[in-house]
Amino acid sequence: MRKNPDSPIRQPLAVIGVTILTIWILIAIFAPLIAPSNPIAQNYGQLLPPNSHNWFGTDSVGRDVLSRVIYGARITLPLSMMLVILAMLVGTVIGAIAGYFGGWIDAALMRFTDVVLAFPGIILAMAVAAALGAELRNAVFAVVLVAWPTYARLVRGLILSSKNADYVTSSRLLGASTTRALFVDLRPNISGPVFVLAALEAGNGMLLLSGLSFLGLGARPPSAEWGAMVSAGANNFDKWWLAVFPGLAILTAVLAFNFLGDALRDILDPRTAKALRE
Amino acid sequence: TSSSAASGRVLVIDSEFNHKTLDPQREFEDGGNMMDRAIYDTLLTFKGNDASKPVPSIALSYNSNADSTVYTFHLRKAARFSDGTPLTSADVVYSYGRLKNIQGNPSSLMAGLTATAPDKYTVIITADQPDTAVPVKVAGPEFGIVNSKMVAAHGGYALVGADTKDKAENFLNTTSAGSGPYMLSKFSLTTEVDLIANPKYWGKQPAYSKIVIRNVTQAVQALDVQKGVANIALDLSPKQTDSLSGVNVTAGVSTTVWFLYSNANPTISSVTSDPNFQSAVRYALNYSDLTAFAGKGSIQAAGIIPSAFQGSLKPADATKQNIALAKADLAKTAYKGEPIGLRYWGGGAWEGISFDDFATVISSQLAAVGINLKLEPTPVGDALTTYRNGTDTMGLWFWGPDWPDSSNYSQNFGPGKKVGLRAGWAASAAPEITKLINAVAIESDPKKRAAQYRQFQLDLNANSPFIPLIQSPAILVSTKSVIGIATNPIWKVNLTELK
Amino acid sequence: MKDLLARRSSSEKSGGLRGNSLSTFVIRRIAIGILLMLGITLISFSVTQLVPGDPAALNLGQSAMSDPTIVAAWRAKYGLDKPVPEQYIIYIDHLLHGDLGLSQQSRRPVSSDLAEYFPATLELATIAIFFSLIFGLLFGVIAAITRNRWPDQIIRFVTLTGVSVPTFWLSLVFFYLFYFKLSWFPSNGRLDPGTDAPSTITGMYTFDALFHGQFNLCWQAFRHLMLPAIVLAIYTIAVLTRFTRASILEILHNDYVRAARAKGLPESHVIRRHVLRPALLSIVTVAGVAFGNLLAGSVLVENVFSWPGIGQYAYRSSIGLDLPGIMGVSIVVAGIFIVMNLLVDIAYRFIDPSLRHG
Amino acid sequence: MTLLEVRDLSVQLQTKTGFATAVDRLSFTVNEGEILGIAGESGSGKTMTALTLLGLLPQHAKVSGSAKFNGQELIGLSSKEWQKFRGAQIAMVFQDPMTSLHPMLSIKAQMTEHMVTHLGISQQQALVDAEELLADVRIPDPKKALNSYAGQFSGGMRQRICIAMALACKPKLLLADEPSTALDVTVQAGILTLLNRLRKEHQLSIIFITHDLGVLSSITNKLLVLYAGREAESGSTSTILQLPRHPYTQGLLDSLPQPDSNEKLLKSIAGFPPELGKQPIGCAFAERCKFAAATCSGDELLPTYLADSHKFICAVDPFAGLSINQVRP
Amino acid sequence: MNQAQPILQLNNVSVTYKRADRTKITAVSGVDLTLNRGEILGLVGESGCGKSTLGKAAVGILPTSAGEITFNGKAVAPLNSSVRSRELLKLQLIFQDPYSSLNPRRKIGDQLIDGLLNSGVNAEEARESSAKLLERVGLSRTTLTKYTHQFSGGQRQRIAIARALTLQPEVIIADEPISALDASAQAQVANLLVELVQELGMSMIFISHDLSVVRQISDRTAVMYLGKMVEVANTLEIWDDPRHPYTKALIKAIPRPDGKGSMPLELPGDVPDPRLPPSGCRFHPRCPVAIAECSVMEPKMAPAADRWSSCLLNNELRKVGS
Ligand SMILES: Nc1ncnc2c1ncn2[C@@H]1O[C@H](COP(=O)(O)OP(=O)(O)OP(=O)(O)O)[C@@H](O)[C@H]1O
Ligand SMILES: Nc1ncnc2c1ncn2[C@@H]1O[C@H](COP(=O)(O)OP(=O)(O)OP(=O)(O)O)[C@@H](O)[C@H]1O
Ligand SMILES: [Mg+2]
Ligand SMILES: [Mg+2]
Repeated sequence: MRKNPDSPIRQPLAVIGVTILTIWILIAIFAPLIAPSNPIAQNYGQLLPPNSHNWFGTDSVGRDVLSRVIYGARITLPLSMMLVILAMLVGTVIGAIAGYFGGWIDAALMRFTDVVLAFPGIILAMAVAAALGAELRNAVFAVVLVAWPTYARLVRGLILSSKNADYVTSSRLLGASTTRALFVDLRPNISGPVFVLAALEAGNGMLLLSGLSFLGLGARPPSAEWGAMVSAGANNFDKWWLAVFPGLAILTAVLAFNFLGDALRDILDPRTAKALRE
Repeated sequence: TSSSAASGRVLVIDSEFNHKTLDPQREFEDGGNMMDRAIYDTLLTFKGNDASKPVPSIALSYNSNADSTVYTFHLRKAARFSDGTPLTSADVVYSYGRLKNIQGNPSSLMAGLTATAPDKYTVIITADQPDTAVPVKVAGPEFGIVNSKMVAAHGGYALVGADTKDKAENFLNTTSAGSGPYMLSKFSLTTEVDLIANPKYWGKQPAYSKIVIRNVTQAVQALDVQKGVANIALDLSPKQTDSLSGVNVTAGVSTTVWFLYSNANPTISSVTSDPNFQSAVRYALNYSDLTAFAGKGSIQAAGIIPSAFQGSLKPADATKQNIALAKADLAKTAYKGEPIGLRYWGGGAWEGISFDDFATVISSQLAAVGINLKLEPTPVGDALTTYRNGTDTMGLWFWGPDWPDSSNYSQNFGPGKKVGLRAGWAASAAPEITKLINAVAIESDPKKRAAQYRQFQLDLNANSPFIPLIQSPAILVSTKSVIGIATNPIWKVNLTELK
Repeated sequence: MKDLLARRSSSEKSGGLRGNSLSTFVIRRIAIGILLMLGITLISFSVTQLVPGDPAALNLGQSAMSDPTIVAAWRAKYGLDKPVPEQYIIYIDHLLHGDLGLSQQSRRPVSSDLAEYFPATLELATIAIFFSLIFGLLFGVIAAITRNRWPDQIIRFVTLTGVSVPTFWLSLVFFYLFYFKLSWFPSNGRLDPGTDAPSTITGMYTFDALFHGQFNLCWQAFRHLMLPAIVLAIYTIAVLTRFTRASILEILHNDYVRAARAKGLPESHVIRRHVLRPALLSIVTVAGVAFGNLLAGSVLVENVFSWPGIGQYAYRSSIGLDLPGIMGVSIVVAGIFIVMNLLVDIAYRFIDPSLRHG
Repeated sequence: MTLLEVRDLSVQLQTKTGFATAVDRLSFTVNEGEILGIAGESGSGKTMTALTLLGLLPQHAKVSGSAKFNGQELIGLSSKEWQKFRGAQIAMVFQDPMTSLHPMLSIKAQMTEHMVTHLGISQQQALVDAEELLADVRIPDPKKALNSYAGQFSGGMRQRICIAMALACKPKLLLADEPSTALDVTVQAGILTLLNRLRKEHQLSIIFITHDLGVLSSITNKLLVLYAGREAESGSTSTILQLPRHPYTQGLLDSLPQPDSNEKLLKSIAGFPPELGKQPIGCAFAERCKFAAATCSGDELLPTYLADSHKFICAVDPFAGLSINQVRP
Repeated sequence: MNQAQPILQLNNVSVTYKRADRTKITAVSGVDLTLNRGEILGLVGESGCGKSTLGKAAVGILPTSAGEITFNGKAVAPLNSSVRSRELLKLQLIFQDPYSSLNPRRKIGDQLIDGLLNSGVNAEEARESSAKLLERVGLSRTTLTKYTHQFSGGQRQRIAIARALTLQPEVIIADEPISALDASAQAQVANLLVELVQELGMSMIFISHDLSVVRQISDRTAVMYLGKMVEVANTLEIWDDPRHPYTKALIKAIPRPDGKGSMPLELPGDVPDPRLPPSGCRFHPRCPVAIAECSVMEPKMAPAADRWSSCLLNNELRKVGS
């Protein structure tokens, strides 16, 4: 008996997630209008604690931290999106090829995926980012490099599990080529989980990216990237406002993605949700 | 493992480690200098924050010939190594030979010098060319005197070929083979170095029986010293110190000179090699804002030679901001506002000054006269590579002296010299300056030398790729219990002087 | 949490476990592990070839760099003067002899560097996984039992926050609060300044001190461990909580749980025997992977806490373009990860009777 | 003697759109040693009725009415009190033997855990008893079976183990929810034979739930036909199967393959049962009933009582007064 | 049955599965079966005896390891990566599970028109004819724009049937199409299939483990045991006069809803592991009338006869065998 009566869709989280994300996106778009001052204007004064003029205080070269956090959204959000899309594309293509062709192609691709997965992610990303040179572009590349296997695994799994599904066989019996059957029948089954995974991964990607920036392997000052801003704060513990506000910015943005992804996963039917968890 | 430290006072120092070894003939960073200074004695040394007047240490006296090519040192007879062996001229010759032949980072200090020992307590240093810097050089911890028998017994080698045959580094990282007031009791490149008082020290016992030097980030240093967990914090910047409470702040000016260069090689950039452009940059900068940015203790670098050394320029000689002049000079160039790359050590900081922040400040100042910089923060390895290859259009760097003498600058910042080449400044570029450099090298009269150094710097300020910016502040933060603390550009702080 | 599980390679899924005898299974898994290790060396080697900068420039001083014979000698010492494929083959050859090369930064064998730093990370990760398991299981069980009621909602919110918080930032915040402001925990480092480490057995100070009966020292080491371990554990606690909740709920849906209830067993008995036991099985597998992740994930935490572990070592190696160092860390961490997976799979076979008898 | 007396039992379940009535004012009794069959299409509330009698309804379900077991009211018991009944007095066998045994616990553990709890006997004693029970349900080599796991048995064997497990604490009432539906006919016959024998030997009362009237015919004394959560007809098995009065019972019987018919087609009931929560007022079957009249949608339909406690609820009663041959030619 | 014209023929067909642990199972071994034009053939047997395997092999989903299958005289090519040939599109399968045979994430309409689009019909026409088919199976045309989760098991099975019918097949193999349904839905779906077969002039193999349904709707009945065919005959003959002891046991196990309280008869023992089939007659370990010979001699079928059973005790077979 297939009944799924008690899985009320917990929408509130999704709503919160979407709301926070929307706010951040609006902030990013309208940063020049919202920010109280130029994020790179300096006054060489002291590091000022939050005050009525600089709500989030100022940094070591006298820039307004609030304005920098606001402008930071223009760096972090688009990059996280880009990173997720790239990882999703690469992973999906590789997973699809592996799942579709099977045999030695599958074996080879999956071994390769396994190797990347067995590689400690942050260490690989760190090594790649350092080797290519500390630049945001390279950090994004490094994160994509460690992020794609998750998608490849998911997509391959989904294809394999539905490749022999009765409804695919039915399509084949009705004269569909393997490719068409897989494309028409599996695309809708794959896109849902992949997008949910993307929502969940966006948060992880953002964390990894800002982590690299924190270590000085990603964005570099004067860029107002949040991770880099936290690292500036890390040099001045007493000036807590330097690290706290950009850190909260990262936290809320990642949280929004995770809320969204988590709620979406619940909406998916249990079987694909399980595939996602694995 | 060490004996218990319970018998005496313990001093805890927070430092951002940069030593790579404690083998005195290999060590080249100031963090290691501080430790080696406490473990190894040198013929001469410096007192307090003065790094220009050598005073007696193992050598009670010395003299030189008229053209500064032969120096004779007379050693004290009471000096003993920590194992009790007497220190003799043979140990000095061995150590210096080792320094020269290992061909490690500091071996260039021995270039052109030869040490000999006519008797047990006399050492003669002969220079191929006149070298007035020998007394200050031998005060450097690289010239630390090691127990030659002990080191030789543990793989040490001091003759030609030592670069492959010397195997004593690891030994020297675990055991002290020196005659200084402290001995090494724990070694690490990353966590903690412990020194304990040398019970057989030939001089007066130091005030602390144990010194713990821990690798701690700047930010944490500020917390530790306030909580009294550490007695001294070595790496705080002026901005980090202004909100500290309950601590002593010893501020001085360091001998580190920060400078900007604008590549003089036309094949690298037709813009930056234009003297008018270089001049525009020079006058566009607001030097008082730069020192304000660097914080208390920092001063404008009037010339490339830091204020502590012979022949340094007076503040009055320093370049002053002149926007009109800068704009006029810029107008004479073909520059159209295209972005000019400025390379620096991304994420790097030195003496509390962050490269990133510094570059940000400079770029916004230059932007005011219409010079548009493209900041190129680069990991230190890559940045050093392109810097040393002379391929960067502009660069922001600092120079700390290899030995505390003005000759270190004239020998590096001239046309065709090491740093000159990095800035694309060919040997043929400025014949008068080259002539001046050659003259000062053999001048033995200190007064005349000083005048020549000043002229050298004025020439650089008038026409060279180099733009001296600031001397960074030297700050030591300590708990109230620490007495006798002084900043020193060679070894940050002389541990043996602390009370 | 999917990325945790994703790191379990496909061949390790339980499907592949059935049928074969234990020895063929173990042999096959070891063979795959070796293959993976080879892949790891290849990838890390390729990464180090990306480097545009000059490692020699970084590791030699300014004046030494200007002397071409010194530079050439340095390159020869690290084998950098040979063609790339040959460098790789030489590396593998050395690796097979247990030689990970010389670190260009510390100028010591990478293996002795790792031997020094690895125990610190291992100790940190061990305590962290310990915290994670205790709290992850506890919260997970509570959340599952109170499904969709307020305790579950709170736990859900907290764990989502836990997986969203940037570790490096949390480290800063915790350190400032709990060390500086509240003085609950000691400052950086593994021991108080000037304290001598217990003589080495495992290199993990708490265990070594305990072994030597130095209880004060053990306590001191533990206090130093606590704060970084807590920060490090937070992500894993969150992940394990969510995973535990999900697996328990999945099991609660099974008919056999209803059947157990229908037998009139006390609810606590049903949860313990019929639900937790199978749930533990899957949690064990995740915990194994999580442990591997903790080892690697310590990079950011170690950086803030100046913890002298392999995370710091990896970071310094990356920054300093120390190729042997990077490769050494990667190979060791990946190797542990692969071994962990192998152990988990074997453990799985032992724990699950239906696999043993099936 | 009456063992179980159910009066006006209703169950409401939470759905996305609110509470919906899954079981609607059911009343029935089960005497000692009697087998009551509950029949009905999928979704008619059979399982919910059984679960109510064990207090195992989904969390948010609302129950009203009364169910007296040996004179003791079951509805409203606390979970502690339920535990005393479950397994000990009332036991249940579930539909799918493949999923109702725990895959990771040995048969031994699953057989004995509730014996120890309910009977207060030692583990050793429980093991001895368990072996006997397995032999009783005809499991070959019971000793070996005790040390095995569910995965090592076929579906029929598992169902026998489930039955042995249900009987371990000598309950008075056994709820069998489609215990043979998932099995082959040959195996099903074995299970039916077994239950029939156990009923006689243990003086067991059974509520046997299935949609297969054939199965009910062979094993039950009494029958309760449900439609959309409501009673359609009840009475003794032979009466109902031979002379059903409710058009739904009639339809169900007709839709079974007829052993002697030469007709190619089966006689099916047109249409589909109403969804949960969408049962119409009046007769829920009216929209599929070929005899439906205006009176069928009256709000309170009264049951008709016949001899032999035969009862049905139909406003039209199209088969009134007909003989068996006329109803089922 | 006057002059039977075979449309689907299976000659000596075996199908082997490879398990993950590399052991082999011969799920169907040496089966001969003929489906005649316009006929409904019932295929019955206990769970795991190979009914589905046979059905899937017959339409080409599973490759055979021996024997041959012909449809309309042409060999049925196993399904590989290329598109199925046009003739084979007339041979369709309906799956047992109405939940897995439709894609939960695609609109029903899109799934229905697939087959038509593949064979070149334009989308408009395809939609129209799909709507008609839906109406024929008793569902409204609004079904086209819905998803499967909005339907009950019986309704889904109707949709699956409609889907299989889009290309006007000549032969339908229905793999337990009604087992997952309850009594009244079973009758509805079985009726629907019979009506459609008659209306559209199709032939059908109706796989079921419920002998009583098969008895009512099929013309001939084939009984399988552990991968082998044990008896094939006209349905009424089999019902009235089963010759194989296994067929007899199957019939006796059917409960009768006559209200007389008669117990069905049990067939003791389980179906053996197909990896290690018993020697001789595969049924002998469970056979109530087995004799010593049964465990060594494998009974042979007489494929030519229109009524055959493979039992050593069967007189006719003995005659053929001796
Ligand atoms: N946990 C639940 N929450 C809400 N509704 C439920 C739940 N379980 C079952 N239902 C619904 O309650 C109604 C009665 O279900 P029940 O399981 O009693 O039917 P049944 O007669 O046993 O059917 P079947 O023959 O399919 O087992 C159905 O409509 C079903 O969808
Ligand atoms: N994909 C497969 N791989 C391995 N063995 C299989 C596979 N599918 C079926 N089998 C085995 O082949 C045998 C026949 O299976 P099949 O599904 O044909 O039986 P069936 O008669 O259709 O049974 P049911 O009535 O349960 O549907 C069984 O023993 C089964 O375990
Ligand atoms: Mg039910
Ligand atoms: Mg089947």
